[in-house]
Amino acid sequence: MTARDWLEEIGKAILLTVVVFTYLAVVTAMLGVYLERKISGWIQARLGPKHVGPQGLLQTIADTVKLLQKEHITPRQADVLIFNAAPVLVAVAGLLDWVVIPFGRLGDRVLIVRDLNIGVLYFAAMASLTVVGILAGGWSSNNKYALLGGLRSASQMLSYEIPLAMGILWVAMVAGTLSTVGIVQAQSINRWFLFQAFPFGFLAALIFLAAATAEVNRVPFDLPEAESELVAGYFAEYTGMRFALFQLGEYAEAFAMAAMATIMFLGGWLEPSLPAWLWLGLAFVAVVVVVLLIASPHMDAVDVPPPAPGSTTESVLESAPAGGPAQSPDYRIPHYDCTLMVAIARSSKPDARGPMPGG
Amino acid sequence: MQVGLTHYLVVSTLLFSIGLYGVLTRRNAVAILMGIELMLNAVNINLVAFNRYIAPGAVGGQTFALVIITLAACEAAVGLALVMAAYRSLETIHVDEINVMKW
Amino acid sequence: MPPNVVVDWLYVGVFAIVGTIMAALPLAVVWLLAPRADLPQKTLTYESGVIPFGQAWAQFNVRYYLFALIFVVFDVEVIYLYPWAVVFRRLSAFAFVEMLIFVLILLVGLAYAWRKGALEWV
Amino acid sequence: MSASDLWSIVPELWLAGLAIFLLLVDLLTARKSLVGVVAVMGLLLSIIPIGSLLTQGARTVIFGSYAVDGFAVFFKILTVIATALVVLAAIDWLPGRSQYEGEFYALLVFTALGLVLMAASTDIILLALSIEFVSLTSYVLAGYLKGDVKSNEAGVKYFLYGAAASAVMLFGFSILYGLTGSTNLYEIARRVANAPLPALYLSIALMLSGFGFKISMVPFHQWTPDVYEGAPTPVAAYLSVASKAAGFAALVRMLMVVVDPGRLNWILLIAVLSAVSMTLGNLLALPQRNIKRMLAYSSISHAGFLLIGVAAFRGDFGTPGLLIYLLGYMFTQLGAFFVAALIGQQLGTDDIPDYAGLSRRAPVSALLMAVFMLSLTGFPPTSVFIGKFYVLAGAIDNGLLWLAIVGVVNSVISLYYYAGVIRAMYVMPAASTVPLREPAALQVALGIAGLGTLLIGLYPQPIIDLARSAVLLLRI
Amino acid sequence: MPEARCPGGELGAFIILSLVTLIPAVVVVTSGNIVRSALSLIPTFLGVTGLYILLHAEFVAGIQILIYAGAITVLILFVIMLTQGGSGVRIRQINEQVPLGAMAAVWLGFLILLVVFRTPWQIDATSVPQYNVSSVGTAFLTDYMLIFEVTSLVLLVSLIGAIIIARREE
Amino acid sequence: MLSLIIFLPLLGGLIILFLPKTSERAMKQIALICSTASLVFSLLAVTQFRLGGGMQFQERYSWIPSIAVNYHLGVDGLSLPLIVLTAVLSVLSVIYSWRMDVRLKEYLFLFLLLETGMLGVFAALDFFLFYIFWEVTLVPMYFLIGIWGGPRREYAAIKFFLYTLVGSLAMLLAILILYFNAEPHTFSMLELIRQQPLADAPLLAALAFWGFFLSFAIKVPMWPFHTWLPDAHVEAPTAGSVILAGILLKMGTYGFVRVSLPMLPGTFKAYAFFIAVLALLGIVYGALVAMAQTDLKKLVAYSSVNHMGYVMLGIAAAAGAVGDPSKAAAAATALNGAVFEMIAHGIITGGLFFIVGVLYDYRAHTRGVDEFGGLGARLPVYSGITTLAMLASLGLPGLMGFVAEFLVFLGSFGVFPYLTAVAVTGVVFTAAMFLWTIQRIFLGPLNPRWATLADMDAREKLTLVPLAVLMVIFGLYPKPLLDLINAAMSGLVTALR
Repeated sequence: MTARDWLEEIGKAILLTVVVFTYLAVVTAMLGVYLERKISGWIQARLGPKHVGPQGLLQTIADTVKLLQKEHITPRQADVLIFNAAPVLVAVAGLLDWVVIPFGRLGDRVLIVRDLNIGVLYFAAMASLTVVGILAGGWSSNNKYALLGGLRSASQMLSYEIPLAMGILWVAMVAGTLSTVGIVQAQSINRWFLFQAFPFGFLAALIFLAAATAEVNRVPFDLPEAESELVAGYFAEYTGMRFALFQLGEYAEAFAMAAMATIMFLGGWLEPSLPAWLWLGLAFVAVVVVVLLIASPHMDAVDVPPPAPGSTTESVLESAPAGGPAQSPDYRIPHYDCTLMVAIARSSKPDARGPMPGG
Repeated sequence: MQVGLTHYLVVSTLLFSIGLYGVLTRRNAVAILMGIELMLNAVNINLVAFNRYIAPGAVGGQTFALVIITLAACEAAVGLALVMAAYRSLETIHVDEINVMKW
Repeated sequence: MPPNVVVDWLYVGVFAIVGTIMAALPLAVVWLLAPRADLPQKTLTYESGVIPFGQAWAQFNVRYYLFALIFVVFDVEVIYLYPWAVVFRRLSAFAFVEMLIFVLILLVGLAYAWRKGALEWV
Repeated sequence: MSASDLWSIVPELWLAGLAIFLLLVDLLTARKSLVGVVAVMGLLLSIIPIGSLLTQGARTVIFGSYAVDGFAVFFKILTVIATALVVLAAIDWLPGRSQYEGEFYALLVFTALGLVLMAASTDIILLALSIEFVSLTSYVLAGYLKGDVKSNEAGVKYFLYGAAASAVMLFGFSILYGLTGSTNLYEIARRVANAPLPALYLSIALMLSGFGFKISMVPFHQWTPDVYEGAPTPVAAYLSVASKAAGFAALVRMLMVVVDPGRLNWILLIAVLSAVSMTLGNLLALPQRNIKRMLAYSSISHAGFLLIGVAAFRGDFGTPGLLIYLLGYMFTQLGAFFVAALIGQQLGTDDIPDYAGLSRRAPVSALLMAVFMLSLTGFPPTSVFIGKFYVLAGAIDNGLLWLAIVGVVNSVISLYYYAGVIRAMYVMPAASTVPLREPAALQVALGIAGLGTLLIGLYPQPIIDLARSAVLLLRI
Repeated sequence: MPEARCPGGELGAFIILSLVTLIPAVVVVTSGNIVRSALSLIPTFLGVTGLYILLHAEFVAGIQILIYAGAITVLILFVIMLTQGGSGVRIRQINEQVPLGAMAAVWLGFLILLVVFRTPWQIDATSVPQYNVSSVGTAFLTDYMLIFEVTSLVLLVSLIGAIIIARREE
Repeated sequence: MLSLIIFLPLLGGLIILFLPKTSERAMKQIALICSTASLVFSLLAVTQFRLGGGMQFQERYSWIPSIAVNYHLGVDGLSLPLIVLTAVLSVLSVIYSWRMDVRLKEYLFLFLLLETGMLGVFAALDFFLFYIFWEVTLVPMYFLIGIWGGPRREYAAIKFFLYTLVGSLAMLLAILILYFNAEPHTFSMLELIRQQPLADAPLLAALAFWGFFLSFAIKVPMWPFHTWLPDAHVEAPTAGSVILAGILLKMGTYGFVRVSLPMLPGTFKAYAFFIAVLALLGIVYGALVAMAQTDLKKLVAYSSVNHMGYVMLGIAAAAGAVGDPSKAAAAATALNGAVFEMIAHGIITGGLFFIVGVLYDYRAHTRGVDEFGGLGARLPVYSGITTLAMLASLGLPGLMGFVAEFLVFLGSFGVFPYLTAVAVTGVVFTAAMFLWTIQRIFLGPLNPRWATLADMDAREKLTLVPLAVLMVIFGLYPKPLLDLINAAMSGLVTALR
């Protein structure tokens, strides 16, 4: 290869990065958020977003624009550098997951950024990087709830990383390779790994899914974020775009997990009866639904009217009883302001808190 | 200019020295451990580089590197447990304050 | 082994660098665009509206450490499983027995951790 | 890899199985002393497979990564005996101090396994792994008493020193690998013959930090006093004999197999380190009041003596002397530590002045302690005398007369502080005359240690034969 | 297909990765903030990963991220956060022997460098590297099987030992 | 036979160790029986000893074959008298110690262990064994001084211990040098004498010689290595002092005669004059310092330095005559004198320490020479024996000391005439010192403090009278003893000629 070829490769890589990043930002995050809200609203007999655009389709875009304008509140005594780096790290880790995921097939070519030799190992490694970002974010906020949330999230993610790896390993074992493309191709020779060596295939898939769900802090594994107790966990202090980056990373990872499940257990793009892209898409959406929505964070939500516009912090300050929360050993907030807090947490999650110019 | 074995060895040596400096000058037990991790990384660079340039036909160096990574993890687990235990009774993780017995 | 290992990873590197830039960009934009009002309350640590007390860095349960530690050990175990998973079909049943012993030994550790209650979530 | 390979490592398999079995027993039973008893019995049973190896020829097994030779067998025997004695002592010592009694014995057996592996590894990866294996269990054992700040401190310090030393050592290993492109010791030995000297020197020097740490050789000795003082007494005893012995085993194997002294003269290096260790250890031991600390410094000095055996490797005296010394020292040092454990348990103090009048309060222990102290000084007819005799003979045989003289001078210096213990026990008036309880298992361990000390001193021929056969088999 | 070679590119990548490795490493050992030190380990480890890639050791690279960046650093962060180090307060992190330590480190580094440059390394340019995950796996299951099994014992004792030491008794 | 002599005391000691603490009487009886049995057997050996038969009663068993160590015992005219002397003094010491009540069990055990060690040193013909017995004597002596000694016992004990350990380890190195230069490697003393392994290696020979010299000279003690002696003697309990002066010091001179002289004759000859000068200094210094002492025990101790000087002078003279047939007769005489002096000093000084003990331990509790006076009338038996012993010590003709000193001077005059001439003047100092002492203690007005002192009781007499009798017998008729010694010494001198 000549230097020119190298430059070409680099150019291609940059291009692909932009494409994937945009795809993640637009499709997974925005669409995901929209769908999540809409479907959980439907499940809970609510309407969900509906004002902005047709059927509220543009709600997420509006939210993004809003988030872009939001003031970045950096808490007192927070470690600014780390405070900013943490969401970036999480987002980039989510992005890097997508390097090894084959999107489908175009003629003879597999649509994939790069088919790494150690594909699934790489995938697991990237997933483990997120933990650092979460810990860093939780710590740098200089907030004990954020720190505790970070520790809890991290602990949970660590705990489920091993089962996740076990699921991956089972597949690697059956396929005899770590490459994602190789895994898909192995399924063309055999069957879907879901049905391989019944019931181990099912078992592995189940373990993988459960672990993946936990890995991205979804219900019923949302304990660490414990909105009702820990005020949204490690990103309690995050506002605006930084918050959005965390969300982006989380969604990117969640979708990557779903894609990985499809690739490993459902034969990827290799369903003979349907066009590859269609099959891949359908299977993928099915898994996404399983991961994100059936076990949606809004399952247990009580519908609380949104608070009046204005600084939530200030309004709470006024209504809070004097004195701090009692120091209970497990750092739970005493019950008296629980309802209020749930309300704040709810409202602050999609909207973030802080002044909202123009409502 | 080709990238050769010596390049890697230089980097590893520098990393090793940096780690050693950390080990020698830090007073926080965890920070000392970090220095040690840097030193171990330097060793691993050495091993992998030697494997690549001296004995590319086998995987001895890589295997050694994997074992060292394993050992580093075990060391971290055990060592940090000891640090935590010491912290519980002495309320410090600074080695110059962990001196009930005279040094 | 394909010759393009480096090229493969070049993509990963570019992804990391460009991704970082793209992720950091909005932060910079926001820093330029977003309103700033220095209200002292705003930079106050957010504790459900209650005025923060004490230091944030209170020490938490050592149980977290136990989780992390068990994780590390088993994570290391997993790295030995990856190469095994790839080659075990090509090797004889002996490889399987070897891995069985390997895993069984670690299961003893797991049993131990479980008996000592190190696996219980708070 | 064949079935006979598997037979050759039956002792190791047995130890591994025993340790795991102990863990399981511990999980199932509430009577923790039972675990200890099982451990002792299992260790003693392991002598059978180890003994069966004695008759076999020297060879390497499992793709050349593991040696089965007299040298390895010798250290297997030593390790197993030391471990059994320490477990026996701990049965009486540990209860009430830690909640994790059963695990203690299991960890000791694991350590024994690591030591055995260390002495027999012929692959630098396996060597590094087993050294680290031993280190990890030792760190844990040193910091075992969680409520005790001294033990905490011992654990942390041991860990930090140990981890740093092993990192440096591993760097040395990596250079060795780079020079030869192999991890097998014999392969390395073949290829290192025309390796450039400076790199070889560097590699050896860096590796010495790891081995030096294990054998507490100056200048890698700083951890010794604190760890010995802080660690649970049986653990300190164990570290001072078994860990040291395995360190020497690895050092000797590495130096003798890999580096031809004709090409790289490490003899002088080792000799100088030996002299410095002896002298410094002794001088620092002089002002000590705490018995464990004193024994720690004295163990540094003994490391120096043992190094004479490494430096004087030519002829029939140096290396066998090292082995004999190690075995004799094992009994004596273990005995001394056991007495310290007993007194520490009964009186709650490790200070030598508090030993006053011990000859009246615990006559048997005091007598044995006196024997141990005299043995450590090198008085005949005790085990350490035979060892010292041998290494000094080796030094003279190798033309290292100056080193022998340094050794002799240090022996005299050491008498001063060893006699201090005897003086306290026999000469100083007792603060109280209440007889001390001398618990059974500890007494048995103590008795065996005393018996070993004297028997080796009086009739060393079997040990000498064993050591000689061990050395003859070393170079395949 | 011949190996991809672009000396300039490789050198550039090497330099970048070296800097990514070494500069944060300096931060690790000098920062007054212990958490920053710990987080600076991440780029160092990633840089080392990059070097492994340049050396064609993909599997080791993956493990490097998984274990060093994903596990060991997390463990270190946990401990820092669970102990006083988490306070982020800038307290003196260095002891009195900075000049001594610097001298020792520089001296040893210089010595090693000297040796590195003086030694005619026996470079084997003929063999083509053939390692990937499966060669490592095969090595572990055959030549290095004893090491493989001992590793599991090492992991076991670390697990048990660390639990014993870290566990808080009720 | 020899093993029996050596190990009977140890056997008794071990039995005592396992007796209950309360049965003190039984312990004493066992100690007495064992040491007496040892004495009886040694006398039996004397009766069976054939003059001129070389090494006799040899026992030789393989012990550590891989380094050619044997359990090898044997006696000749040099060691046999010393063994008998050891046995005699030990029995007497046990008798003397009958009243001991402090930590009796340990005392008797250590005492008997000490006896075994000393007997072993004199009987061992294998260097390894020799070294072990040599070291074994150190430990009990340390304890005897350290536990039952005087006020500064700890200091004295550790000083003794350290000094002698330096010596013995130096000896160990010297032994090893000899061992490695012998072909085949051997520890057998007889074999080494026969081989003369270092005859062609002067440097190594010198090293070995000085190693042995350091060891023996400290033990003797020669000036300037004597400083441990006064402390040890003064602080040791009476029986300890007796054994120390009577026998332990002889181990040093025995070593010179048994080891240095036959094994390294050339080297010894080269340094003989120097050593003779040291011996001379010891003679003069010992006498002068003794004169200045007011402490009776110290006085006797320094007189030992003086007397051992005579012994060393004799040995050095013999060494100086090596290789010179014309001086062989003188050498033999000197050696005979030296060995005879060893025996004589053992009996006389042993007796003197008992004498001091009798006064100090059970009566006056002070040793200040000036505090006494006029005791002669008050304690007639005591005074008589004391005077006899002191006269013997200063070399009054007709008593044992005279024979010894005379032979030494006679022999060494033939080799080092000038030195000997000076040494003879030392006798004058010695005489002056003892006479003055006798005068101060027994003559003059009686100090009223001592008006109630009782004379010696039966047990004390039993201790001292045999010694007094021996002094006289061998003073008047030294021939049997001299023949015994001469048989060995002339053989030695012949070999060295």
